[in-house]
Amino acid sequence: MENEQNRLICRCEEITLEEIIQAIDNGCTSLNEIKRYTRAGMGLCQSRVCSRLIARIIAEKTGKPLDEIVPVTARPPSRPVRIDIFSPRGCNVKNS
Amino acid sequence: MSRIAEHPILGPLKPSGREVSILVDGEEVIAYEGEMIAAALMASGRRVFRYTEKRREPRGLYCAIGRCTDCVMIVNGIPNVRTCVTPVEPGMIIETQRGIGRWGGGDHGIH
Amino acid sequence: MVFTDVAVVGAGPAGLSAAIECAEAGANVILIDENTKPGGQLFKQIHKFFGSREHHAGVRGFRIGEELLLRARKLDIDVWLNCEVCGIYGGTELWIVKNRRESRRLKARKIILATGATENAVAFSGWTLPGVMGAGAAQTMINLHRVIPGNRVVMIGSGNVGVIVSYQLLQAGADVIAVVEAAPRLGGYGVHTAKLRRAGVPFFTSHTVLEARGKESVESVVIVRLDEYWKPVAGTEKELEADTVCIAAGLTPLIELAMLAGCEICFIPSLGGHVPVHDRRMRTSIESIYVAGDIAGVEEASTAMEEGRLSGIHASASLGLYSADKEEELSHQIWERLDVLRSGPFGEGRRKAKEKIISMKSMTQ
Amino acid sequence: MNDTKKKAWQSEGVKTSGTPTLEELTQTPGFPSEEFLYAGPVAFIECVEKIPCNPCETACPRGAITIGDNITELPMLDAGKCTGCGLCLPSCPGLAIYVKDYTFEQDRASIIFPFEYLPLPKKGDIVEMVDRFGETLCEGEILMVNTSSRNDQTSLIKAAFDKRHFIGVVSMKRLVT
Repeated sequence: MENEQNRLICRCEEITLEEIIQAIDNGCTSLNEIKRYTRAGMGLCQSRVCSRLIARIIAEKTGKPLDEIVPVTARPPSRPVRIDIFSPRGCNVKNS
Repeated sequence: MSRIAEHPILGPLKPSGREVSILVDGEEVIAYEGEMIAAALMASGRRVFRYTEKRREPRGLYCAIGRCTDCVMIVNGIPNVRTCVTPVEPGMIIETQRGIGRWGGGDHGIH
Repeated sequence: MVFTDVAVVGAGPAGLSAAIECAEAGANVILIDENTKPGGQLFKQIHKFFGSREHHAGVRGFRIGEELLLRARKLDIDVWLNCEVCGIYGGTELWIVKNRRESRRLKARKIILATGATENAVAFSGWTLPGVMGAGAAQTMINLHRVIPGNRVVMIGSGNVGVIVSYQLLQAGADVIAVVEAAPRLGGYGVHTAKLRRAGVPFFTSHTVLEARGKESVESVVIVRLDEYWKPVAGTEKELEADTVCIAAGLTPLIELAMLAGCEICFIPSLGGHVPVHDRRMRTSIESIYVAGDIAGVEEASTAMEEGRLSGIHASASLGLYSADKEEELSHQIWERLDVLRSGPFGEGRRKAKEKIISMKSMTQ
Repeated sequence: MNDTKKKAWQSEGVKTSGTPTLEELTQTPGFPSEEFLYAGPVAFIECVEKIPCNPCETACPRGAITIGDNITELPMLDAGKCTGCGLCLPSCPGLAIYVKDYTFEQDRASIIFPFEYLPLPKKGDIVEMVDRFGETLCEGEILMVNTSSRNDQTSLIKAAFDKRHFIGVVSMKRLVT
């Protein structure tokens, strides 16, 4: 069995339990902070898969109640889009 | 990992479109036009869709509805295409994605 | 920029029902969905629904979906498919990306968010191996795409999703070799668990998956017994030969768009976590935005459809399409049905949780 | 059923083993009372948890099943009115009803049960009859396979089996292709 600490929590950015715990030990107590500190939740899925797992780890480690661990700040685009969508020609670019 | 030809509730398989040929890592795979790429790949027995950037670990289908982005592959030269929500088109060229993938496809030598 | 009376985001059971109500009330409605087909997760529900006979009980989920689509077509509802809502501004404007390459703007007097929920994960060792997937993912594969995702399946979670998908995996021709439940008691309806049990599927209560093993994909699964503190008991590990692990650990409401819009949220564990605060009319803290279905608290398709109708009726009434009396009459009928669906040992908790949300809304106003 | 198994069946319940115990069943108002159990064809409604559901009530043309206005109540069977016609079987979304007849033959009882797997058995086939745990108890002879479209893909299967296993048998083992 792989090392427990080496277990992945964030699938997209490949962030381990150990890295999340380290972030908490270094003072992170929110999903936003963990995201910025470790990149967990910053990948393509935008924390849809791991945010709940990380919230539980924060709660366990810090005693912070789950209701106070709010989801990461939502920002547009709320779905992964291609960067050319922002170019003035964006809507004309054909799928190459 | 095979197609469900007969189903007790849904009846016989009604393909989403005509049989077409796609190229998966250079091998011909017969798929139905309009079905999701991930379905065609799993029906052909393929479960590994990509290898991750850091750990170089295999990944495959996880959520099947376009949310988790774990099933991304290089499709017609475009990396990070969610195969579970992208329909098959005839002649599609699909490649196992390594790491963050490369535009234009092809192996970029991390494996 | 396109203008409409009501924009409904998400064409699942709640969104479809909401759009139908709006159209029947005479509103211009645009129904938006990111998928290539409408229906959300309803078309993979191939079992017969519970409920009262007058309201679809005994009818298979996908047939209810077909019926809703037919009604939507008859009402000539404008359905925008392949459209991802990427932003929401000022409570009335949507930024939509169509076919992943075309930006569109849509301004609606009212917006109904029916974005559904997403499956929760369990991060055991090896959970990123191909072959480990959400139970809903397996259900999508077998019932929509008609492909078996694996031949020997270990199901994590005995709630209704876990047991229903297990049964449907058997129907698809796969073997479910174990249903593993961390709690000491099974979560799903007894009639569902009994169906599995008489088909020879064993249940392991107070057990969890410790590890999925395999090189390129799952080859075996190690399960372990949990003590009363939910800690693994050393020496109770069992290695099962399996090629697939399905995770049915509950759902979390997809509230991003509500958060983007600035809707107030609250935390209700029994409804899946953070949900937008809403009133009996399904209206959020932002006057022009309504919610319906799993985004407003994870329940079932049958309640989602009723909530969708509720949001549609009230959004239409707020546009002046119904008199106050008519609005109240229609709303009352739906609430009666919702109260029935939220009764009994399984539903009572959800009814109370819903009341809690609604009381929050009235306090903030 | 061997002794350990029997014990397990008696000590566990629907919330732990997945299937109700005989005690849970006999306390359920849909389970025929002793008086009607062996008296002829009768419905067994193994609905032991209050869930909001009532299609079985109106499915019965003789009014033998009562739930009432509060649809969360358990279905109550008036076994005296039940003829064992089986019309309630496909109406149950939980597939929790079957009809058994202890008086079918001298040595054999019969059962009609809902079945939603492929392949289906054919009339005359010999199959394995199973108990609530999926364990094979005895052989069964298929007497009828009803795939009426009215039942929306829930097939009804009638089989005859050794009446010594009357209480235990609830279904048949799935067939493999």
